[in-house]
Amino acid sequence: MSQLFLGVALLLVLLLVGGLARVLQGPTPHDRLLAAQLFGTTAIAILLLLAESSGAAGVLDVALVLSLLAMVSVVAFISCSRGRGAPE
Amino acid sequence: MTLEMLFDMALVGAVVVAAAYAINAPVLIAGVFVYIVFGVLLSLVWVRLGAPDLAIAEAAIGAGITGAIVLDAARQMGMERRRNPRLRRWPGWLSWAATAAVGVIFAGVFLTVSEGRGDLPQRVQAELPRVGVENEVTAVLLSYRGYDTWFEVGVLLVAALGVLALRAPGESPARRFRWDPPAVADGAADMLVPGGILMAGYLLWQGSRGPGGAFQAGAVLAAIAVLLTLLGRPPIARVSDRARDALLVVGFADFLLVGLVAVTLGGALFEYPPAWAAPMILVIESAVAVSVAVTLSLLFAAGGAAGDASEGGVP
Amino acid sequence: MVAAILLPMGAACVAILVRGYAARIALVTALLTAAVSVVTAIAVVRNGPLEYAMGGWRAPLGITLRVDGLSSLMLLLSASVAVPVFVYAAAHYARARSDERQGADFWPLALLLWGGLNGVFLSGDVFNQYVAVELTSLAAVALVTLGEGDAALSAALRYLLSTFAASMFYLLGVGHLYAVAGTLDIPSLAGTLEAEAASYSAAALITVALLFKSALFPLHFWLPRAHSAAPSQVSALLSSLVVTSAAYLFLRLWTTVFVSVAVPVVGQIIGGLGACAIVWGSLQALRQQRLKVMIAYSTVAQMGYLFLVVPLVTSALSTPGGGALWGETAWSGGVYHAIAHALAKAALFLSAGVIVGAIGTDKIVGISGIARQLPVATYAFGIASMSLIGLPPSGGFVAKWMLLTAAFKSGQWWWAIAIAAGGLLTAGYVFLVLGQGLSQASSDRDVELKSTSKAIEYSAFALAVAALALGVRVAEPLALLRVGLPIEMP
Amino acid sequence: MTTFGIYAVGAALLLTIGIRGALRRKHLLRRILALNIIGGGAFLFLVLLGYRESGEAGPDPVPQALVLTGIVVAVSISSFAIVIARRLNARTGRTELPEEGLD
Amino acid sequence: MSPRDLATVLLLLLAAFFFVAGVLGIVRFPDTLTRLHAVTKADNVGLGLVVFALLFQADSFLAGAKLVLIWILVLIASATSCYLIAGASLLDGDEESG
Repeated sequence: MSQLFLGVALLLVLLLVGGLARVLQGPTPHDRLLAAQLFGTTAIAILLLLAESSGAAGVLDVALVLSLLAMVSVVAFISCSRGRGAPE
Repeated sequence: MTLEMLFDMALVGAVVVAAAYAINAPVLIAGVFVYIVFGVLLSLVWVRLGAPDLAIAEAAIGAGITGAIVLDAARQMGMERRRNPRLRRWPGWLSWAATAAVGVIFAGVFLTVSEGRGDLPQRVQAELPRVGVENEVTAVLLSYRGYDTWFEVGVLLVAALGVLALRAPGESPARRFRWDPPAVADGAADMLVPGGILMAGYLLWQGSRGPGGAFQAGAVLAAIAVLLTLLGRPPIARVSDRARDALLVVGFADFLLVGLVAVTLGGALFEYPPAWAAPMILVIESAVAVSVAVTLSLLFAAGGAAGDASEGGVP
Repeated sequence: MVAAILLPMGAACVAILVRGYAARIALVTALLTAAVSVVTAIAVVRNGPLEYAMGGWRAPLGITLRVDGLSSLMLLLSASVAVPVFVYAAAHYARARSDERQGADFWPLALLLWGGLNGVFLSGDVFNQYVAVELTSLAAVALVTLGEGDAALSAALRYLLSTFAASMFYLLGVGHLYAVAGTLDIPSLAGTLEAEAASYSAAALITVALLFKSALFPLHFWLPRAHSAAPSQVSALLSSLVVTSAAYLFLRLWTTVFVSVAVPVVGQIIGGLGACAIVWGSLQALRQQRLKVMIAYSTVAQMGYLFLVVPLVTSALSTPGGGALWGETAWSGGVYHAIAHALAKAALFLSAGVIVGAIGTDKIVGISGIARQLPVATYAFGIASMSLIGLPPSGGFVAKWMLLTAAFKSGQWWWAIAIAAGGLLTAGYVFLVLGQGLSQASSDRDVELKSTSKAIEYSAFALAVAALALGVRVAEPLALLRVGLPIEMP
Repeated sequence: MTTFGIYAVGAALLLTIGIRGALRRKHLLRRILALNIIGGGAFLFLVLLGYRESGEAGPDPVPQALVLTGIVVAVSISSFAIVIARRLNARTGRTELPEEGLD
Repeated sequence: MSPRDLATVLLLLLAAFFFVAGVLGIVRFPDTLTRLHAVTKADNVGLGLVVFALLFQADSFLAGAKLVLIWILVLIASATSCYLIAGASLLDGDEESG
């Protein structure tokens, strides 16, 4: 069973590398952002699988932190280009 | 070749490819996105290598704070499409040869290193009952090498003071992002804020037994603060300058005070008596988490300068 | 001795909370810390090297602080530079109303810097040294940003990036040490390093990192900008203490941890870089038209002398009897030079600060006739220069004389050429300044001098006198230095 | 090749990529990213020291604690560097450090 | 193989399919909005399936609760992000610069 988890995790890592192409090609920043967002989810999935296959404590907490903060980068990008961070 | 190894190779490959692209991507913003992915991948590596404490820290700092800082900086410092200029001191082949040589030397040396020597891990474990925490990493950070960690909190304090010193006269270090975030984003943030605070509390409490601790908790709090800042409601603007200074310094000062209390109890500096060690460490960790959170969110919030050159120039 | 770290650090916390009283807090702390340093030195002379196990955990589990003669001298040095610099800064910020806010930012950072420096000097653990060095470096960069204008910003950034790279190399080197020895404690490391790839790699990485931080030629590129763009009181701290602390670590580690992997060729190369630094730095100083840039380049040159110690000591270690003949002389000469230079350099930057503050420019041509108007500052500049050149009876003279003796005794006469050439070139650039200053006031200065205060002028003077006194009272510092000599000379 | 070996080579590659990038790139942000990647390589090497191939003994916590400290130091330095770089950029429009001469 | 394990295997294979589809979509689809569509499928469904697959293996209530919580958090993040990206993308009219 743990081999299956690892196998799927391996597949996800490979998908991630393949998907980097979209980050690099763009063409708009939003495409890159979208791809980065997908990688966040993929990484969470990998973590869940690793947690199950290794049985190590704390791995789920890593996934929890990542999922909690998953939208920060997206909001950062959108608001940095829209909101302009004007000083007080 | 086992499946484990294939997975490790793929993961290392992904990390290396991401690192190379982060620096060399033709478009700056693409490199920055790949850099954020690099951070996430590194936290996967820490998990694989049995270091969940680091993985949590990396995830919280990378996804929450560094990501926002570099994206914001990239927005200001140009998202140019032209090939970025490089230094051309050496001819191409020579620089590649030098690069290859450096790589081979590093790899060669690293491969001669066997798994750790010495009996330090055993000693760490043997003395654990006297430390008052079960998580070995926390024990090293706050008890055995607590003095280092105190200095490290000092490093964060210096960074915060440096950023504060940079501001122009009369300028508030916290800026506001002026835009109308869609209600969806505000709503999501409203759900995440209590979630983040709970998570930080959990990590802080958990840190004495399992993966977690002051830095992780502080980083999660800071990430939530960054999110709110991005949505135009910077938490740091809510406190007075004095209160902010107090929050920045509380970790460093409290660490020192608890260390001195240990002296009055008859020990050396930072020598917590076994009976009191657990609560003392928790007191330190709570204060440190607060300072880490305020410092990191300040490092983000203070990024945009007055008289921002690109103000209004970028869509 | 732990108080030498705790006092400045604790005071920094208080100074952040009550910024209005920061200067007073800092001055009181400075005096207390200086007293602690003196007490520590006395204890070291009486009882030999001291140890303190932090957290009650003995090495290798915990971190042990150690103070021997060398550390104790360094503590004294940091105190004797910091006290006058703090007096200068306090007087400066009290007068210059425009700099009021800068003052509020200066004090906590300066106190943290001092605490970090003392942390470096007292630490007996390679990783703890790393954290302490990072604390000082970051505080130093933050202090540089207090300088004026874009030049200070870009200088600080260049400094920060260099120190960032150095920091990562250092950490990697520490990792190598842990890999080969399984401990981070310096005495335990000292005996265990074997001739294997990772040991050499550790030595190389840490060496490069420390050469970056101590600005040895050709890794000095960040220094002249950073040290000249900072406010003078900051330049004084940086140029005298911060670079010296990195060089201190270098000498400390090479004479303990890396002795077993030290190769004579490497010693010669580092000595060669030191010689290049002396010549190149002095030539650059000679070319400069701005006073503070000139003094900063002079730091590049003077750091070179410290690294001449390396070939002399390594050769002594591999020659039976060499230690007694020249090894110890070279060692003490190097340390003496570090101290004499630190005092003199702080004096130079402070007197430059007085002059620049009074005439409003730091162009060397602009200072003509300054001797009459600012006699104390000019004297301070002149006395400090004497030590820098190595004229008797200054501390610089004693140091250079010891280095020369060691060079001849070891048969490595070529280092003597560098030492002599450096002295001549130094004389060249300081006389350019002094000549200008002593010349008749030209009529082109119609601007009235801004008034300056006694405390400001005399703090520079005190430092210069200290550099001079080091040449008169030689026995005591050398005796202190000999307590717990880190190296066993054959 | 062992697991240790795979990650050791990875650490070496990260260091090499980072050093090359830091030396060849001039854009300040890229330079800061490159330095962080050097840091990643150094951290990876240290964590690897604590890794135990056999599952009996847990990993060595000491290098992990050192790396956590290292991460905090690196984050402090690089975010401070970015703040300075942005100030510089806002005031002068530069995205690079001036090449030669004292500014 | 127990029925629980069988369910896990099947769900995981299905999840893998969705992730492959998501990445293929983001690499091959012609414009931002269609790519967005692909990503949301992988995000929500792919991860959801992984979570369900692992729920069959979870040995404690806490672990199971964490899994579900992670999924919910990702759903929130994904919905918000996609909304923001879609909005920004429409506003900018897919221009190529930044």
